[in-house]
Amino acid sequence: MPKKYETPLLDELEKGPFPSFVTEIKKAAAKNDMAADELGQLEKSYRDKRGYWKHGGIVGVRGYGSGVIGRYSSLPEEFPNVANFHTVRINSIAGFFYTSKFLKEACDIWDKYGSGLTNFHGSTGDLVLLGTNTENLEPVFAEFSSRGWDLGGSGSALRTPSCCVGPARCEWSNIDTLDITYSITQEWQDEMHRPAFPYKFKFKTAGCAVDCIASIARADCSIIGTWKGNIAIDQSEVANYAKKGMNIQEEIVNMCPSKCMSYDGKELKINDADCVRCMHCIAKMTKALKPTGEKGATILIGSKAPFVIGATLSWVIVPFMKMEPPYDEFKDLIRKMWEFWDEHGKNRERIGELIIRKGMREFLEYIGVEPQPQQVKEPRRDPFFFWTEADLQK
Amino acid sequence: MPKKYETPLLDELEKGPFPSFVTEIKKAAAKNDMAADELGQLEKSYRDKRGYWKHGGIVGVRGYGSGVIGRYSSLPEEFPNVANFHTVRINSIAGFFYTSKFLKEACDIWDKYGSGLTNFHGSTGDLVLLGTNTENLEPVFAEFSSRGWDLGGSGSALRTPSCCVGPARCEWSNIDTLDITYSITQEWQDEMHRPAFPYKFKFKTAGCAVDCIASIARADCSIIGTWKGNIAIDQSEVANYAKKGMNIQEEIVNMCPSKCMSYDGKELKINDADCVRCMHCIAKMTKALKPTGEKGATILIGSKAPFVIGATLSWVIVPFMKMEPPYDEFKDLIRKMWEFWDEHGKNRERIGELIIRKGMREFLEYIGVEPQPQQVKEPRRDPFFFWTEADLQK
Amino acid sequence: MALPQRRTDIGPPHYKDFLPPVIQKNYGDWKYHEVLSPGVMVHVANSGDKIWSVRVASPRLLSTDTIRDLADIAEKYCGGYIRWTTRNNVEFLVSDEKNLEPLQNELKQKKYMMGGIGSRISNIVHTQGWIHCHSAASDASGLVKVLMDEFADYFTTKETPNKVRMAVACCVNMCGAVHCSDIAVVAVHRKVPTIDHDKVKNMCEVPSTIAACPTGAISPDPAKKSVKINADKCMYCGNCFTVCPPIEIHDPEYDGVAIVVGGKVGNLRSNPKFSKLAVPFIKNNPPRWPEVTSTVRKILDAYVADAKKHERVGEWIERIGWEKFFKVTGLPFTFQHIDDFVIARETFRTAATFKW
Amino acid sequence: MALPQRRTDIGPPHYKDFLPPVIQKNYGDWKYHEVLSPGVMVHVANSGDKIWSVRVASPRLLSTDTIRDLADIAEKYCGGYIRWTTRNNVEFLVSDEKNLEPLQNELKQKKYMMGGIGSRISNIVHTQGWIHCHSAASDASGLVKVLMDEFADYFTTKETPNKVRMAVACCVNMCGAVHCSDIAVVAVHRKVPTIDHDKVKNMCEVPSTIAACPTGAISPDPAKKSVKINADKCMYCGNCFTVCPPIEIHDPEYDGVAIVVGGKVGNLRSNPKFSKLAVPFIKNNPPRWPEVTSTVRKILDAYVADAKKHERVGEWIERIGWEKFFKVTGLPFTFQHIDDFVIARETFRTAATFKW
Ligand code: SRM
Ligand code: SRM
Ligand code: SRM
Ligand code: SRM
Ligand code: SF4
Ligand code: SF4
Ligand code: SF4
Ligand code: SF4
Ligand code: SF4
Ligand code: SF4
Ligand code: SF4
Ligand code: SF4
Repeated sequence: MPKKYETPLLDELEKGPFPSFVTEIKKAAAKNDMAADELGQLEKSYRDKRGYWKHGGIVGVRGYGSGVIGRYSSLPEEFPNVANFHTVRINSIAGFFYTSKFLKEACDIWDKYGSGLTNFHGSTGDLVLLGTNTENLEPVFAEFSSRGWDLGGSGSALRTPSCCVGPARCEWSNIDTLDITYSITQEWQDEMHRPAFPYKFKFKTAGCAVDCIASIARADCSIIGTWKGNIAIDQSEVANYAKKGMNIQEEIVNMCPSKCMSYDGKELKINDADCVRCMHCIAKMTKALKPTGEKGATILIGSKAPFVIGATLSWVIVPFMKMEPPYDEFKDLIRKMWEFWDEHGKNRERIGELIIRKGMREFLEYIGVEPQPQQVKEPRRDPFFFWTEADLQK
Repeated sequence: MPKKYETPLLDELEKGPFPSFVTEIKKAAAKNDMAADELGQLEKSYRDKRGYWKHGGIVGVRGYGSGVIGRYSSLPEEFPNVANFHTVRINSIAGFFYTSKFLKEACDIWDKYGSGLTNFHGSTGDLVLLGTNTENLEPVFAEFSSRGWDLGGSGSALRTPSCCVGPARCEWSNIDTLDITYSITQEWQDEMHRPAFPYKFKFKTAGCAVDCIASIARADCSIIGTWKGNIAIDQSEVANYAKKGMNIQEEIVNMCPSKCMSYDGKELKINDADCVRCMHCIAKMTKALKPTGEKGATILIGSKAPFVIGATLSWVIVPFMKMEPPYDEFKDLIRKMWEFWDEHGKNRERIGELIIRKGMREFLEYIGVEPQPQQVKEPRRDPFFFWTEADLQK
Repeated sequence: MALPQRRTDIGPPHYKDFLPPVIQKNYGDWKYHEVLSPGVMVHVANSGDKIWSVRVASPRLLSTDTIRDLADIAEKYCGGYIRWTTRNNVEFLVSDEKNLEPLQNELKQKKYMMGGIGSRISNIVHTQGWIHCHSAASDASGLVKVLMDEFADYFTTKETPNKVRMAVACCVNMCGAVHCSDIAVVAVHRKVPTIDHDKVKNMCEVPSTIAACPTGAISPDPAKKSVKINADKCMYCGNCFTVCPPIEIHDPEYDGVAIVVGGKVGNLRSNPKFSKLAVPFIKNNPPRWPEVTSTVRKILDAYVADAKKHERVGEWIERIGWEKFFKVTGLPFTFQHIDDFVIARETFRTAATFKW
Repeated sequence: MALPQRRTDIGPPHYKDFLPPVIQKNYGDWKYHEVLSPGVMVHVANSGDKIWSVRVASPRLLSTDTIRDLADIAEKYCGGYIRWTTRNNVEFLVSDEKNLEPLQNELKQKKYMMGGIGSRISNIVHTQGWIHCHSAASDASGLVKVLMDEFADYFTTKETPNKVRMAVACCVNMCGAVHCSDIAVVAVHRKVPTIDHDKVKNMCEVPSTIAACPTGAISPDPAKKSVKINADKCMYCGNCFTVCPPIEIHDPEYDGVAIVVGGKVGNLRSNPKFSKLAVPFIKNNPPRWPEVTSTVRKILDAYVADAKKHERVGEWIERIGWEKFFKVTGLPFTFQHIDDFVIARETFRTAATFKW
C-alpha cells in the first residue's frame, strides 16, 4: 500500500466545479508509490510555497538523446519514490485522435512501469507520461515502441510537430494539417531523437489563419493554410444570418480589417483583391462564405518564448507555397534553413533569434527566397542599409 | 566687380515655375565676392557631383561658444572668397514675424559684412546669415546685437526654440506658443550661448496636436497644446458643412481615431470621454467645433534624427501641464531633466537616447514624475522587470 | 516477463488508423458546423454526413483511472473514438446521433463538465509547476484549478464577447502561450539569484551562463572560477538558473505571479498580438490564490461589460486605450508597466493622443 | 566707421513688437478661418476683426535684394508686417481688405508664386547641401527646385487628398523632417569610408569615433593609432565622418538619394508616423535629377488617384497595405527595404494577413 500523506492544502483544490488534478493524483496515489510521493512532495510545496525538484540530468533510452525529461527530487529521503522521477514524451497522433483500445493499453503499461499520471497533452503536443524511475524507462519504451509508438523530442532537437484538427473535422482547412505533421515527423526521426541542433526546433501546422494550434506564437516554423482566390458568397445564407439576428454591418463588415466588404441590407459584397484572408467573416458566417481557388500555406519562422531577446511571433518567409505530398519543396526549404542555423547559430540560439541577429537578407539569400513586401509589416525607417558589390553594379 | 563664373548646369535650375535659389545666388553674386565664389564652387559641385566644403573649425564671436557654424572650402585657391565662409545664426522672432524696417536694416548689415545670402529660416528656426569670412563675425554681431538681436544656438547647447504661429493667428491654440518660446529663450541665454550640455537640445512648441512646427519629430522637448474638457458643437454650422457638400459620416465620423462621434444626418454627437484630441474633426469643421475647458500642454521628450540608434519621435512625459507665465513649473521640470542628462549623459548623447538607455523609471524618478499609462502606447510585453527594495516592501 | 522487442525511429502511428469512419470518409470535405450547446457541436459534410463532438473539460493531468473511464465512455457511444483538443479538452466523437443524448447523460451523471465550445472561456493552457518542474516560481495546476472554478459558468453556459483564451506558466520560460493569451498568469521572481560558487566551477559553462542573461548582468568572476551578477542590472528572470543549477533564484517569500492580458494568436480582424503586463505582481497564496482569481475576475468583468461582440480582450483594450483599461479595472499603473527591455522605445507614446 | 556697442545674451526682441495691430488686439481670440484661394486665407476673430494672409513660395535661400523687395511690398500693403511659415513660405499679413487685390496683383506681376494653403503640396523643408555643408551627399536646394517645378501646379491650384509634406535632406543627419514626411528625399552613401590614418591620430578622439558608429563597425587600430572599419558591418551612414574628418565617405560615383514615404507629424486621425523606405537608391544626376522627379511623380500620382479625402500618404499606404503600395507604384521591393537595424524585428510581418 502506498504511503498516505495528509494533504490539507491540496484538499482545498478538490473543491469547486472544475475537475481536480489533486483528485487525479490521489486516484493514482491510492495504488502507486510514485504518485503517492508526488502528492506528498506537492503538499509540501504548497506549504512552503516553493518547488522541490532539481535540474534534470541526462537520462533516456538507449540510442536516443531525447524523449525523456530527467527530474530529481531535492528531498529524496523524504520522498524516496520520486527521488528520480522522469517524464516520458510519447509522440502523439497528428490531430490528437485516439482509440479506446490504445488508451487502455497505454494505461496498463503506465500503471505497471510508471506513476499512473499523465498529461494529455504537453504544451508542445506530446502525450506526456508524468514520472517514472530511471530503471523503468527502457521497459516503457519497449512496450510502447513494440506497439508502434515512439518517443517525441526534447533537448536541442526537433520537437514533436503538432497541428489543428484541420481537414479531419473542420470546414476551413486549406491544407492537410495531419498529413503534413505525420510526414515531417516521419521524415525527421533522426533530427528528433538525436539532438544535433543549436537548440530546439518546433513545427506547428494550422489549416487556416484562425490558427487553432497557436502556431504563430509557439513554433519555430509555423505553417498556416491559406488560399489564392475569391470568397464565394451564398447570399441566401447571408440572408439567413441576418434573419437570425446577426447585425452584418456591425459584426462583419465593420470588423473586416481591410475594409473590403460592404452590405446594403440585402447583398454582401467582397472586394477580394483587398481581402487579407484574416478569416473573420468566414468564421462568423461559415454557412455563407467559402474560400475558393488555389490552396496552400504561408510559411512563417521564428516564434518562441521570451528568452533571451524577448518573446517573438513567427513572421512570413514564404507568402504562399503549395503543400502536396511528399512536400518536397517544403522539406528542402526547411533543410536549407537548418543548414543556415547549423552554420551560424550559437548554442541555445533559436532560429528566429539567429535571423534577427544576422538580418533577413543573409537568411533569405541562403535559403533562396526573394525579398517580398509580404515579409514585412512596413519597410525600414532609417536610411542605413547595406549594398553588396553585386547590388552596386546593378 | 565680383568674379563672373560660367554656370551652365546651375542655369538649368533657373528654369521652371518655382523661384530659383540659383537666381538668388546670382543676384547676390552680382555685387558680392563671397556670393560669387559660392556660385562658382557650387557649379563645380554640380559638375563633379560632390560638395567642396570641409569640416568646420571652432570659430565664433567673443564670449560665445555658439551661434556660428564654421565652414571652410576645400578649394581655397580656386574660390578664395569662400576659403572661410561661416554662417551666423540669428535668433528669430517667436512665430517668425518681422517688420519691413528690421528686414531692411538686416539686409544692409549683411550686404556690408556678409555674402548677401540668407536662409529664412534654417530648419531649427534661426534666421541664417549664409556665409561670411572670419573677420566679419564680430562686426555682424555688434550690428545685430546693438539693435536688440542676438545669436541663436549651435553645438552642444540649447538651440533656438521655435513655435507655430499659435494664438497670433490660429483659432486652435491652447497655449501661448510665442510667449512660451520667448520666455524660455530669455531664461536660458547662457545655456544657448555657452555649450555645456552633452549634446544639442531643442524646444519646439505647437499650440495644438496639429503640430504645425513638427515638434514631435524635431525637438528634444516638444510642447503640444491640449485641453481637458468637451468639444462644443454648433449644430447649425454642422448643418452648413453638410449643406456645402461635406460627407460628415465619411470625412469626420469614420475618420475619428477613437470612434467617439456619431451623426444621424442631423445632429453630430461626440462622446468626449473617449476623444483623444487628435484635432481631425476640429480642423476639418473649424466653424462647428471648439474645445472648451481647461487649457494646457502635453510635454513630450526625445525626438531626433537617426543617429545613433535610429530616428525617434518624442514621447509623453507629462500628459497635462498648465502653461502660464512665468512657466515656473515647466522650467523647473526642464532643469531637472537637464540635471539628469548632465549627470548621466555621454558625449553626443541626446536626452532621448539617454532615457532609452537608462530606462524611463530612472528618468521619471529623477524628475519627480509619476508613471502614467499615457506615457506608453502599451505596457511591456515580456515579464522581466525590476523591483527596488522599496517596491518590495509595499 | 520478457519485454517486447523495442523498435526505434518508427515515429507515431498513422493518424488514419485513429479517425472514426465518418471522418475518414469525409476527410477534407466538411461544409459547415453548428454549435448546438456549449458542449456540443456538429460538423456537416458536403456528403450530408455528420459528426457530433461532445466536449468535456479536463485538468490535463489525468490518472490512468480517468483515462480508462474516458475510453469506456468512448467505446460505449463513439465506437471508441475520442480526441483531445489543442487546449487539452476531451472530445467524444459521435457518429450516430442517437448516442448523443445518452452520452451526455452519462457525462452529466459522472460529473464531467461539458462546455467550452463557442464564445466562452475554454480550458487554460498550462505547464508543470511544482508538480514536475525545477524552474517553477508558482504552481500551474493549482492556479488553473482555482481560475476555472471561478469561471466555470463561462465554460458551461455563459458567453463572453468572443473566446477568452487563458494560460498559466510557472516561470518565464513560458511553456504555455502566455505571451499571446487574452488573460494569462505567469510566475515571476523578484530577487537577485544567489550563487554557489564552488559548484559553478564544476557544473556550469561560464560563457553560456553569461550569454543566457538578457540584460548582460552576468560577468566572469575569475578569482572564484565562477560568475558574478550585477544586482543593478538583474531583473530576476531566472535564465541563468536554467543553464547553471548552482545559481539559485527561488525565494518563497518574494516569488509570485504577474498577470498579462490582451494577446491573441489568430489573425481574425486584428493581427496576432502579444500579451501586455496588467499586474506586475501578486504573492503566491496557495492553495487558492484568492488575490489572483479576484484580479482576473476584475479584468474579465470589465471586458464582458464593455467589449463589443466578437472583440477579443486585446481588441477591446486597443479600442478603449490602455489608460482606460487601467481606469475601468482599477488596476494601478506602476513603473514596472513601462518597458525597459529591448524594444522599450517602441512602446513609448509618441503621440499627443490619449484619454484622460 | 566704429562698430556699435555689442550686447550679449539679450535674446531676440519681444515678438509683440512685430505683430500687426489687429493681431495684437485679437491675440488668442480667433474664431475661425477660411481658405479663399490656394494663396489666400482669412482669419476671423471673435471681435469680428479679420486678418488676411497671402502666401508665396520661397526658395528659402534668399538674397538681400529679394528680402528688400518683400519688405517693400509688405510696407505697401501690410503696414510692413510679414512673416515666414514653418515651411519657409512668406506670408503677407493684410489688415485692410482693400489691399488684398492690389497686393495679389503686384505679386502676380512680379512672378511670385502664390499658393500652398489647404490640401496641397506646400514648400519643401530642406537643408544646406553642396551650398554650405561638408556632409552633403547630394544637393538639397537643387532637388527642391526640380521637385517644386514638377509639382508647381499642386502648390498654386490643384488639390491633393490632404496636405503633402515633402522634405529633402542632404545626408542622413537629416536636418529636415525627412523621417516624418509624406514623401522625402534623403541623400545616402554606398561605399565604406576610407581612413587617412596619419590624420586620425591628431584630429580624432578614438572612443567617440567608435561610439558614433551605429553598427559597431569601428574598432581601434592601435598599431596605426587610428581606427579600422569592418566592411561587413558598415552601412555607409557617414556618422564616423561627422566626428572624425579624416574619415572620407564621399564618393561621387556611388552617392545618391533614397526616397522615403508615409511619415507625418500631426496627430490628426492617426498618430505621428515615421517615413519608410520606398526607393533605396537613385544616382545623383544634377542639375535636374530627372529620375528623382519621375519617381516621386509615380508615388504622388498613385496617392492622388487612390487615396480617400483627408488621407495622408502614410494613412493611404497603411489602408491599402505596403505590398499594394509597391504594386500600384511599380517600385521594386529589394533586400534594402527589409530592416536590419535596431528595431528590425518589429517590422517583420508577424501575421498571416497580407494581400497578393
Ligand atoms: C512539459 C512542458 C510543459 C507542459 O507542462 O506542457 C515543458 C516543460 C519544460 N520546458 Fe518547455 N515545456 C513544454 C513546452 C514548451 C513550450 C510550448 C510549446 O512547445 O508550444 C514553450 C514555448 C515555446 C518555445 O518553444 O519557445 C517552451 C519553452 C521552454 C523554454 C524556453 C525556450 C526559449 O527558447 O526561450 C525552456 C528553457 C530551456 O529550453 O532551457 C523550456 C524548458 C522546459 C523544461 C525542460 C525545464 C528545463 O529548463 O529544463 C521543462 C521540463 C518540465 C518537467 O520537468 O516536466 N521550455 N516549452 C511542455 C512540453 C511537453 C510536450 O512535449 O508536449
Ligand atoms: C543649417 C541647418 C540645416 C538647414 O539648412 O536648415 C543644419 C545644418 C547642419 N547640421 Fe543640422 N542643421 C539644421 C537643423 C537640424 C535639424 C532640424 C531641426 O532642428 O528641427 C536636425 C534634426 C533634428 C535633430 O536635432 O535631431 C538636425 C540634425 C543634425 C545632426 C544629427 C543630430 C543627431 O543627434 O542625430 C547633425 C550632426 C551633428 O550634430 O554632429 C547635424 C549637424 C549639422 C551641421 C552643423 C553639420 C556638422 O556635422 O557639423 C550642419 C551645418 C551646415 C552648414 O554648414 O551650414 N544636424 N539639424 C539647420 C539649422 C539651422 C537653424 O539653426 O535654424
Ligand atoms: C478543437 C480546436 C482545434 C483542435 O485541433 O483541437 C478548435 C476548433 C474550432 N475552432 Fe478554434 N479550436 C481550437 C483552438 C483554438 C485556438 C488555439 C488556442 O486557443 O490556443 C485558437 C486561437 C486563439 C487566439 O486567437 O488566441 C482558436 C481560435 C478560434 C477562432 C477565433 C476566435 C476569434 O474570433 O478571435 C475561431 C472562430 C470563431 O470562434 O468564430 C475558432 C473556431 C473553431 C471551430 C469553429 C472551427 C471549425 O469550424 O470546426 C472549431 C470549434 C470551435 C469552438 O471550440 O468554439 N477557433 N481556436 C481547439 C479547441 C481548443 C479548446 O479545447 O478550446
Ligand atoms: C502657417 C503654418 C504655421 C506656422 O507657424 O507657420 C500653418 C498654418 C496652418 N495650418 Fe498647419 N501650418 C503650418 C505647418 C504645418 C505642419 C508642419 C510641417 O509641415 O512641417 C503640419 C504638420 C504636417 C504633418 O502632419 O506632417 C501642418 C499640418 C496641418 C494640418 C493637418 C493636416 C492633416 O490632416 O494631416 C492642418 C489641418 C487641416 O489642414 O485641416 C493644418 C491647418 C493649419 C491652419 C488651417 C491652422 C489655422 O487655423 O490657422 C493654418 C493654415 C493652413 C494651411 O496652410 O493650409 N496644418 N501644418 C505652417 C505653414 C507651412 C507652410 O508654409 O506650408
Ligand atoms: S486552424 Fe483553421 S482549419 Fe484548423 S481547426 Fe482552426 S479553423 Fe479549422
Ligand atoms: S477574410 Fe477578413 S479580410 Fe477577408 S473579407 Fe473576410 S473579414 Fe475581410
Ligand atoms: S499647431 Fe495648432 S495652434 Fe499651432 S498653428 Fe497649427 S493648428 Fe494652429
Ligand atoms: S478630436 Fe479626434 S478623437 Fe476627438 S472627436 Fe475629433 S476626430 Fe475624434
Ligand atoms: S514554464 Fe518554467 S517552470 Fe513551468 S514547466 Fe516550463 S520551464 Fe518549467
Ligand atoms: S536572473 Fe536573469 S537577469 Fe538576473 S542575472 Fe540571471 S539571467 Fe541575468
Ligand atoms: S542634412 Fe547633413 S549634409 Fe545636409 S545640412 Fe544637415 S548635416 Fe549637412
Ligand atoms: S559609415 Fe557609419 S556604419 Fe560605416 S563605419 Fe562609419 S559610422 Fe560605422
